[in-house]
Amino acid sequence: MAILVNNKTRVIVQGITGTQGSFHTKLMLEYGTKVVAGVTPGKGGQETHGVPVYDTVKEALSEHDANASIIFVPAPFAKDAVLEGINAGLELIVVITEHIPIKDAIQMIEVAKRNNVNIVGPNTPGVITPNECKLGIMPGHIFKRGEIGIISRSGTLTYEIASNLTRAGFGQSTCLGIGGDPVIGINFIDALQMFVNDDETKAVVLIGEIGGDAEEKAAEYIKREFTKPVAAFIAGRTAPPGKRMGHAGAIISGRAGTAESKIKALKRAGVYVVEKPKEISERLKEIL
Amino acid sequence: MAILVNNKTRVIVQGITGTQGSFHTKLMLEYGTKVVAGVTPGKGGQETHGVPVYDTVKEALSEHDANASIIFVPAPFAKDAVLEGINAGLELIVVITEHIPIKDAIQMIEVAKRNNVNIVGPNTPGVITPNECKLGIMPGHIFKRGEIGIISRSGTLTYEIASNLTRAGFGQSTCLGIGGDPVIGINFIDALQMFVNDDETKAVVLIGEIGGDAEEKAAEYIKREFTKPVAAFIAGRTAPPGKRMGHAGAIISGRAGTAESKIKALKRAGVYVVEKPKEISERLKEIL
Amino acid sequence: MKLYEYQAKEIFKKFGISIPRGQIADTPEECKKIAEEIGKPVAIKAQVLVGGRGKAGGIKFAETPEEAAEIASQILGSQIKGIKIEKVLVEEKLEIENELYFGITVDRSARKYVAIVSSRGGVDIEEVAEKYPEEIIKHYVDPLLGFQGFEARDLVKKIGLKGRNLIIAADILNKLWKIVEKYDAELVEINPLIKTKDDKLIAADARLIIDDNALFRHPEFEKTMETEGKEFNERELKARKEGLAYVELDGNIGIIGNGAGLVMATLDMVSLYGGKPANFLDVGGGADPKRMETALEIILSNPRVKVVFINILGGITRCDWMAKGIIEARERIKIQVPLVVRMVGTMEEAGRKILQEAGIDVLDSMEEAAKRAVEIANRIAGDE
Amino acid sequence: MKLYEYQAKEIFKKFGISIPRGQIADTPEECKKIAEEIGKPVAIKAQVLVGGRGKAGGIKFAETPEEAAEIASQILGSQIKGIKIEKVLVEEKLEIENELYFGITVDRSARKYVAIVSSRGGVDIEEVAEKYPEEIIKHYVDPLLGFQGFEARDLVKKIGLKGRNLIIAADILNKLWKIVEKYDAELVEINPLIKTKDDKLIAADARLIIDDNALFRHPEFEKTMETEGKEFNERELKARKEGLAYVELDGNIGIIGNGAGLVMATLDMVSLYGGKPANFLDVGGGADPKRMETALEIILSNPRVKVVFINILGGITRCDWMAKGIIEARERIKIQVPLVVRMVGTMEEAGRKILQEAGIDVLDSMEEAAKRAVEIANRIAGDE
Repeated sequence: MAILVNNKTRVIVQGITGTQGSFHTKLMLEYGTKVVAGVTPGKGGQETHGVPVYDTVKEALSEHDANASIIFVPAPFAKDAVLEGINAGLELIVVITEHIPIKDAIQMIEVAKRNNVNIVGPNTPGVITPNECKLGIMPGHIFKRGEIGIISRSGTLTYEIASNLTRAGFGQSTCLGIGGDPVIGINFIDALQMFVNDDETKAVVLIGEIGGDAEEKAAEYIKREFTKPVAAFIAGRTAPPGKRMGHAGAIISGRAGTAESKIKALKRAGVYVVEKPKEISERLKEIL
Repeated sequence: MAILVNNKTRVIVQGITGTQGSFHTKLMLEYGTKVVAGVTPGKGGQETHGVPVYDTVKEALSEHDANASIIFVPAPFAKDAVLEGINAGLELIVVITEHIPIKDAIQMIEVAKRNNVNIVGPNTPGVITPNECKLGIMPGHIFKRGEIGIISRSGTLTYEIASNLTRAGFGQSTCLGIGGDPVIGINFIDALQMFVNDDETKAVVLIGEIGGDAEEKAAEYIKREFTKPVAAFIAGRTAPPGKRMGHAGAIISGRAGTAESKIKALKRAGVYVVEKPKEISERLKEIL
Repeated sequence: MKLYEYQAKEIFKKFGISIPRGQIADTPEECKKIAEEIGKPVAIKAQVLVGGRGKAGGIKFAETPEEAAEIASQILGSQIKGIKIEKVLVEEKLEIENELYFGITVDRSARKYVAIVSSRGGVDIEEVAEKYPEEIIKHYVDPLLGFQGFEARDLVKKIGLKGRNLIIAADILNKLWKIVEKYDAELVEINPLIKTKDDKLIAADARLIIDDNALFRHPEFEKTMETEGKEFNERELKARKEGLAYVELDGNIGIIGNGAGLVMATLDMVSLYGGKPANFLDVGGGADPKRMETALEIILSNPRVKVVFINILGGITRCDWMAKGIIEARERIKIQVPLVVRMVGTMEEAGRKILQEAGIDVLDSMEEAAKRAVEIANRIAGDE
Repeated sequence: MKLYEYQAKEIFKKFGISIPRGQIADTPEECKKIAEEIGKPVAIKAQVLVGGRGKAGGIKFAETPEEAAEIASQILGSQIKGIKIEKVLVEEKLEIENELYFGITVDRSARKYVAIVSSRGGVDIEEVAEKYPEEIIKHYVDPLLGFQGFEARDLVKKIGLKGRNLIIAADILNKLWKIVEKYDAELVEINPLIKTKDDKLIAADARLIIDDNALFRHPEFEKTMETEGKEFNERELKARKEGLAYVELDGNIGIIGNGAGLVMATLDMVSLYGGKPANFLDVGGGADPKRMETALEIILSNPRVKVVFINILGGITRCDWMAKGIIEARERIKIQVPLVVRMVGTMEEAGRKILQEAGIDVLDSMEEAAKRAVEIANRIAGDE
């Protein structure tokens, strides 16, 4: 089953002719993702790795059947691209783009919500359901299909943990990067709710980091109603307050957003919080 | 029956402590309108003609049961007042204020629509259901209860025609000024649709003027499905193109918005269009 | 408030919309100098706010600076629809491949702004809408979200723009929206938007009308309002200053009333009985005596006015106040022309009494009064 | 980007929010002059971007101009949390009746801006939120409609404002929203908003943080970015210029990694094994050799760094490129300290080969590598 993407996901790449867009279109195609069309305004009529390019999403959809898009459009134009995808009737939009202004993020996520469109990101590596669909920029080979759902605010740290899991024999149902920005579409709770209904997923790995209170909110939710086992790693225990640690969202503001607070909340909710990334698989062995 | 207002209408006056607001609160009270509260920010705790004044609509509604408001707030603050009324849950808002920027009008009317709130105006004399409720600034004594519905873009010209009707023995079910601005809430068609369902109303008088195509659109609607007799007067047959005739909405732009076009369309829809205001009652005598 | 082409183009330029190279001139010499600087054939365009400038000979082309000066000397000081031309815009003549129409305005029925593009630019867009409705592409702007880039691209794609020009054209349309938003425009229009032979998109003309009701939040237009004043005569300027709605016409019956619809109907009645209104003047609701006095003063400063017809229907307006204003005006400015007064409604009796004591007859019916005013005007005109 | 108090207040003033009379000074003499002009007791406030200025002695009061100069000479040049004070703001001392809190920021969970007011201003608002949650009044701003006047009035009414001050306070809150909208602020805050004894509302302090990601649409802050630079050391400035996420810490193990989460985790592992990271540095996704070279250069210009731990997990980042960058940096800048490299993922083999040929060991596990780096650092520290 998995969540969000599967072998029925048919993808439009928005910003397909850019360096990143083109490069990852190739990798997604190689992984087996059904990339049916690309969009770059002004480049309609071209092809990128055999994928036809259109000027607008509407036009692409008039020629191809698609239900999702992935966005590689530069930050100043990303909101426009997301709104275009929503307006054209897509169901899922993965926003890879980093550095989108927070005001734009707030607006595009609000419009998505009003139109029942799922937004992943911004500033996310994307989402992958191994062997079915890779809608993102993660290295596909480190994932293996299985029973663990992963939800993460981070990119590379997710690969670290996912490859650990894979090596330890734990495959993944779906691995979802929710994005490193302060304001994102699908958050921990939304993703947990999806995994609840996914019978394939037996346990969930939650990878958090400093900043905000998404982990604390997730902990409340888990405590209240999430029934599957959850293991977690929180990055940034040694981060100083007031400094952005790479991600726009990774900042301790005053006394809020510390790793301690998150770890405490998660532990209180019965989540298995580990100190080292590699311990996740060890812990899962004990649980499952 | 009548439309929009009746003896169950309970009114908040927004901008009650201003010259106009205070003056017309008195006149509305004298007419018998149930004015239950007034609002002027910063003047909460005062009284105007015995009506208690509050700082906010929300506060007024926490103390009084009301379903409508009338707005005398100056143009720069009128949109804010309308949004406040919508937000507080009123069902009908009559916007007397003139000179509201068109951008503000567009936004407040859109928000009203999304919240199923009826807006009358802006730049309207308001609405009156004789003997029940006067929610406006029209002179109450010229109206008499009866079977004629009036819909008008004008103020004084409506009084002219209404007093003619009254003198000729034709009372009114409801008389509605839709407002002289280009962008208004309830328009001719909306009002006609209300009169269709009002058994008390046997015929409708439509008072139009140059500018826009609301009369042409109304004509299409009447031709298509309006079953009661309609008499009409269109002001501005001698108005030159390109000049605003008092009302912000009364302007012939290029070749659009002429009285000829409106008269032609209405006649084609079977409406009895008269040349002189006083002929309306003569015509109604023939019809009814 | 209408902006002149050159003023609108300054704003376009600030927003990054390409306009032709050029400058404003008010003498033939300046015009020549600008043409020399441009160094190629130029267009010389009369700056007026009335429409139909092209047909009225307000746009001409010159091959040389000398010819430009020659043409400027013809245009400057001449009149278009009664308005004296004081400035011309001198611009490089463009090599036209085709002409598009881009505009954003308010759609009353939809209660929204509407963006309009057409592949048939350079002509009257209303004519295009009638003859080739399928070539008018419209998009209603979401009042809360505004106009988005992708919506502009969807639109310009429909009129066949491709490649780089698709992006540039969409960008121009989005910029027009930004102008609407920033300046509370009720109309912004490029007609034509020219595609040049070397494939550039340039706004050859520019129209921009600011919502008068929103001027309070745009102090930046205070200076523009002064230049706009040049299109008005003294009476119109005074009325604007006093906040009276006044429109001058070419007849001889001065008209004052309260309420825009009533005054329009009054004009119509006068015309119906064969008279010619000299003006539209609405004193508005709840006017005081002073206001009526000012109204009369403005009307009577028009030498064409032979009779004044005052039509008051008292609602929030008090008849006695209006009567008082009439008497005061008569005393102060020594009214020489006959007055026809129709007055009913609030404080009617008091008003009548004031006027009758001053020897002024008051009528009940606006139709009767209109008829009377026309009769008097015709008699005086006959006498003259 | 954080603005200094005096910069934020300039913006507040432009938007019509009342601020205390005052001026910025960078010498005691200037400070004295300003105090003389103000002609009453003054507050002297160190301009720093770090929090807790008051507790650190950065705000003092002076009764006379002489005292003001005296205090300024103490504050100017002193340090707060390691930052040298170069400017003080000299302002009239206000007669406080009570202190309020007004702010607008982003609520991540709600995915909306949130306006917050409290009758308990002048103290840490987070502390108020913990101790007196009922005295924190919040309102989420509709992302499409924005923040309306009536919403501001509803809010300020809840903290007991009445009469004229209700309108003024609501207006201040609406202006904070306009600042958020206009400048893409992620935080705008008045703490405290002071109600003076003569019943005026004055913004005694001002905080304003602009969303870094939105700076591309705010060229007006270019100059401000320069002044902000003063809070950074050379290495931090260079990293910002190069677009590298770099945060300096006080340890001795230099750290480079790819991906914010991975680098944070790397820091955590180093700490876990008893080491002290000297910095956070994320080369980002898909970095080229040059980028790694620059990263090493920045890290190694920090004299505290005794060992460098490079943690690369190749996804879109290529291990061979990273290896190349390391080698090139080593050759160019003559690296004196030991390198611990962990490298797995894309092009791992090629990367390993490059490094091993250059005599650099490569590890598989980040935990192992962290442990090794700590051991080396401790050994060197022990030797010194």
